Amino acid sequence: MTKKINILTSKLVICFLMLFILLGCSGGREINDLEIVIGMGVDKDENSENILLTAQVVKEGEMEKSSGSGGGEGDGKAFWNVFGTGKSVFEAVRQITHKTGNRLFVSHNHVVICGKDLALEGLQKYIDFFLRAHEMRPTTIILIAEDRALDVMNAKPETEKLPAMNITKLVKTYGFTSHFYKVNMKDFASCLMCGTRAPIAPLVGISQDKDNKDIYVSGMAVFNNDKMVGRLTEDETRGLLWVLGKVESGVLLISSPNKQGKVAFEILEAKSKVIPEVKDGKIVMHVKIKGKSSLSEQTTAEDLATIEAFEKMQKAQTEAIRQEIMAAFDKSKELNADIFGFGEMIRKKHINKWKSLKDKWDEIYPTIELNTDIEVKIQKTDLLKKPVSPGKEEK
Amino acid sequence: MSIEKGKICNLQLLFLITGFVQSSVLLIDFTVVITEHQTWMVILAGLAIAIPFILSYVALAKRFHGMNLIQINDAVFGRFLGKVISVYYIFFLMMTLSFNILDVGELYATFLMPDTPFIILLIFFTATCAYAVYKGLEVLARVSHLFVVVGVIVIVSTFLLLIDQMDFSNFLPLFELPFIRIFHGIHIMLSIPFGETIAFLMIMGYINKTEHMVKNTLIGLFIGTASLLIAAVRNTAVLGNTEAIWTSPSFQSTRLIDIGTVLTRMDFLIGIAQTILIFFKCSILFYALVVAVSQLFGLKSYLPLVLPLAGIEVIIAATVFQSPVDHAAITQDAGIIYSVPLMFVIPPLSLLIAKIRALPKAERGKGV
Amino acid sequence: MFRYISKIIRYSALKSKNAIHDDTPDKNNNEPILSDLEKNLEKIKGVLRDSSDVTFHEFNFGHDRRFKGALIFINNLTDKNEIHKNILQPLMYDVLLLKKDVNMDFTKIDTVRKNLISITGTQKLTLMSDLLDHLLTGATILLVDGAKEALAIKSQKIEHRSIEEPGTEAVVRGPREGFNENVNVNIALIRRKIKDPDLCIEKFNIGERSKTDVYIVYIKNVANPKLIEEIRERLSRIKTDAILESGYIEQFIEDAPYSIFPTVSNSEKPDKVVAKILEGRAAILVDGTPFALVVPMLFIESFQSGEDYYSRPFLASIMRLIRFLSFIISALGPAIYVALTVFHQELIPTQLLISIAAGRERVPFPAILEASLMIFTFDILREAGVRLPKAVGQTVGIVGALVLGQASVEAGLISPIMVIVVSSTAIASFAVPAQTDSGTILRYLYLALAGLAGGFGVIMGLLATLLHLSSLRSFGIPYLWPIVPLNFSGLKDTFIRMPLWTMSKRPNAIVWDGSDSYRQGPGLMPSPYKKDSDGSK
Amino acid sequence: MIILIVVYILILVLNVPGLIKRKEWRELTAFSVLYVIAFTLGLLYVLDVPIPSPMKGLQHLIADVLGIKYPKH
Repeated sequence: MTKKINILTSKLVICFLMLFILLGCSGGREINDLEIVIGMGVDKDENSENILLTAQVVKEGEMEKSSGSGGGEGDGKAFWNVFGTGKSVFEAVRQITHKTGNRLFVSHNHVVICGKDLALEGLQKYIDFFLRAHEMRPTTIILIAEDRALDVMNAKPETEKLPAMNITKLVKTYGFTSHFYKVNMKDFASCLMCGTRAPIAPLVGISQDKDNKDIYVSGMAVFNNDKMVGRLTEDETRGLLWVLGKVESGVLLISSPNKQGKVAFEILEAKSKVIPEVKDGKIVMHVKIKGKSSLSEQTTAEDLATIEAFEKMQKAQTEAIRQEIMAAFDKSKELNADIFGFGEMIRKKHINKWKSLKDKWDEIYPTIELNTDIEVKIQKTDLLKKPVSPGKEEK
Repeated sequence: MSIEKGKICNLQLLFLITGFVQSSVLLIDFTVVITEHQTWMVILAGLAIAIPFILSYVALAKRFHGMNLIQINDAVFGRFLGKVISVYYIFFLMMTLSFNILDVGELYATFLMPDTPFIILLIFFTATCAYAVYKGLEVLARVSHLFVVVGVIVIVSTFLLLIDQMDFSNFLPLFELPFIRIFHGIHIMLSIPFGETIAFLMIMGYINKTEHMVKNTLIGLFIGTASLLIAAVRNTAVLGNTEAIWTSPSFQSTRLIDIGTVLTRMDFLIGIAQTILIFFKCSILFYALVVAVSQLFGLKSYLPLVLPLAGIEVIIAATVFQSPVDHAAITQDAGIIYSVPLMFVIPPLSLLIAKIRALPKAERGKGV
Repeated sequence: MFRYISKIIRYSALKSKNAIHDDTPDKNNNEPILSDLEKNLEKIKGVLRDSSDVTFHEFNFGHDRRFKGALIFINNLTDKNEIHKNILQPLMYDVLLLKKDVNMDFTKIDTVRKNLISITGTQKLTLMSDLLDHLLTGATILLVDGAKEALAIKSQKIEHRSIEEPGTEAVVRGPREGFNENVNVNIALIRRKIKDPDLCIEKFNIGERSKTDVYIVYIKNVANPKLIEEIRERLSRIKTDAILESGYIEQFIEDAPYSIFPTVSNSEKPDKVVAKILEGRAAILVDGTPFALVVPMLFIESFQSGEDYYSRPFLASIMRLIRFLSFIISALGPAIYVALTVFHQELIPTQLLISIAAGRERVPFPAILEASLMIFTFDILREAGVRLPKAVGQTVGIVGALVLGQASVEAGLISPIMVIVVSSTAIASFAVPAQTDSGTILRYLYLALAGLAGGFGVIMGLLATLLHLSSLRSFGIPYLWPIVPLNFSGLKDTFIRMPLWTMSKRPNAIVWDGSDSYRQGPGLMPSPYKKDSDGSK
Repeated sequence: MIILIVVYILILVLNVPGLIKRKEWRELTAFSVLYVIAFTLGLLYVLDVPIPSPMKGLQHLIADVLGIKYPKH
């Protein structure tokens, strides 16, 4: 019996193999036929309702060439910006196939840059495609161009061969200064869905110096619902990040204890905790920040490695952070955009009270008070104990 | 005369049940839309409510040792009514199996390989299931622990890989949704992974020793549920309030994995792991279905029925729902309501009748 | 339908086999040996009339030369010196040393044997068929006029290689000796390692024409008697005309003839075979081949090497994991490459994708074709390399490497990444010699599946393979043991090799309950010094 | 279409001779019934004839006729 089954099954296997071959199905695409898109830009088309989609396609041959044979600058750009127009993003994407001949392969799309005019008008209708299409990554980074996305895509960076890769790298390393923040599609959608929280996205621009265009990222665009309403400066952004606990590192500049120069600290670590308090209609947010920093640079000759100096500097540091936070807070009140997500925090902690607050959140938000409790410890002075100064005896 | 000649041991039962429950990781998505961030509660509540019912299945299997569901129905409800109920069960098994096959199809058609024709995926998958059923229950039971290990590794590793993207405040506020939604969610939970264990009544009769059955069933359920729980927690913590908008939150959360620049887009690997798990579940269901049908016809061997039933299942899976939207809507509604008597009424009732009529003794000679 | 066709084929095969039997000239095989020497000789000469290498030597012996005798032997199988010195000389001359009045009756074959033959290993024969059997295996037959029996005297002289290091299964540490073609030497090699009265060596004679000696070697009380009974049963079922190599036996006794996985293992190394015998397995030695079969075979055996046990456990464990990995690579390498580059490009890191794409820019073929072409070429090279004489083989290797590696890339036929994939696959496939065959077949299979349905196809193929493997049994032992079904004590020697002193039990799937299932007692972990020992520190 | 027929002939070839040889008429009957159903369904699918979905019917029965359903959330 079992033997019979064995024979039967082996025949079965053969039959199914035949079946596979008969079906000869294929949903695959050869790698040669791919137009690998690594970045996309969305702009408003000049003269109509249409949008202008820029897709940055990698030219593999060029990529290899320069890495293989070293120099050979030539005109060889390693990327090709293809444009397409359409009433919706998807239409524009398919429009592009008229130029490429192949369908765009967007699985490796790392960034989406939205033009400013589009952001002012509202992004909701444009980001749907970027979340829905199965090839798209929800981790795609979203940025807002200071002017037009197209210009950013065209800038040719020096080290990286591809502008989009360059931008990705820039955004991913926001931690060096914490002057902007990485926002991906999913985060953006999450903020947008929340209703009360204001989405933010980093701003990208180009700086023209001499004949070279450089891409830079600084500050954040603030949205109210899906419309861009303003922008945070670099310090304001860091103020925001302090509250959210997303500061990774950065330079904190204060004036030295004797007011003669500046001392720069490197932020080593920062944690935050926000406790909302709702008391008879009045909302107070208690922000607690704990952090560590190290003395990284000083411009004065005084000896800072003393207990007194440390105390003074810690106070100054705290003050500097508070200023950053308050700047961000004031800006958000001014824009009436809940960039911190205070509303969410209240909802999570005080669901019952939230129900009454929810509908008039716009009116309530400017009345919120912020209470900060900041404690940043200076941990080390790096390699030097005393400053590099000639006159030690002066002291 | 029992159709299956192989015997399975208790430990294998544990793994079979674990794997069975675990493989519903993708299916908690039906619940997520309704219960959002409270899904984890729903899973636990579902388990708590399901345990007495599942124990009643076990009690039934112990009482009628060596018999399967169809035989039990015949014994308890008599020839005619028993047959009617058995047909009901067979319909249920057929539908459940086709839904699970469809789930794989949808998984691939929506996320992984949208360019490959849908029906071909279904055929591939069902053919492999048929091969597993050909090999018999014993082989399936013997490899069950490998499936469980794969499942646990995948679920735990995705959890760990996503841990830095998790925001546990997403679980707050603890109680927000109206009760009816929670109730609905619990019902879905009860039906989809837990109630479907009714299929084990086709298998439990072949366990060589009945002593530790209760213990092993419970442990199996707990491990399986723990996996579901980890997945639910992962989804909520990672996706937050967007959880309800995705076609498949479980899948979407794994798409967010981004470690370095290399460990990205892990979704395909996760998809594969899910496929393996669903394959396991489908094979069990398919086995139960084939044995049930051949028992109903009173056959000596179930092997001739495997391929025709596979053919039927493929077509049902391909045509039963027009789209995932249909699938979700009907599953959340009629899909879980029609099976209520099968899962929560008939087994306890049979147990009761069997107790009153002191059945297994009278019927054993016929059953074995 | 297939079944009917195969039945017809089977039937015709059976018929032709019967026809052979009908034609055999020695119908009168079972006739007894007569007392008349002339008639006997006539009969034997009749049977062996076309064999020119048979010598019939008739002579008279005894004091008065009144006894007539005949020696029959095959020239090249026997040692002439031996015959002259120990058979003919005693019979014809040493007999004269006996006193005349002793007057023995040399028509009784026993008397001849006991008094005159000075060789050990003689056997009395009464049947003609036995006589022929012994004659053809190299014995010298002594016929005496008046005796109804014949005497088979062992005087074989079989040329054989000396014991050398085998070409396969080379080791860095461990015994270098290998089996050779002479089964007696092989048994001696085993006997030398197990000096245990329980070591059983059962002899079988298989093959209607080849009459090959086949031995089952096992240890009583360690091997499961059911296993031995099963082997005996399967061996005695073989009815074929010749056994030329142990592979013949393997194909007649294996459990799953349709499976691509071997369920009988083989080895050329006595130490390896002995280790397996000590685990409760049985070895089957076949005359004429250095390859001994060992049953039952487990899948994990393919990944174990004798050296694992001779060297310390740490590196051995890593090596074993590497072997598992190489098997996976060898079966799946090209399939994964094709699935990734054709179906799941999103899984490849961006930079890598770009360089793969750049490498493939000039390649005109689809990836699946490219891969199969490359693997196919490699297999050709491998086959050619094995068959050719060594010196030419090297040339082929160099040419092949150039063709495969460089020229085809430069000509734009193959992408450089494909060369890497295929060559690493090829190398990996040799890391697990026992599964090289199945790995090669699986490679094509998975490649086809990957080309058709990408990762989904591969995963379905893997599942089917897993189910197939776990349904296999080798002589009653689940093939995937101890992974399927799970056995924790068996896992000690699976993915990693635990130190020898932890593995005090023999694999419990193989030994049976009543047997001596312990290799050693517990507490053998070495420690620097013992409290009670009075030795040096 | 052709593929479907080939596959079903294969199924037939795989199963029927064994059943006949072992004289399992009951099995053969069950097999034939299911086989015919499967083949018909397959044929209908290939010919693009709409196949009624049992779940749609159930939904109709339970929600509209019996009136058991969950409220929309």
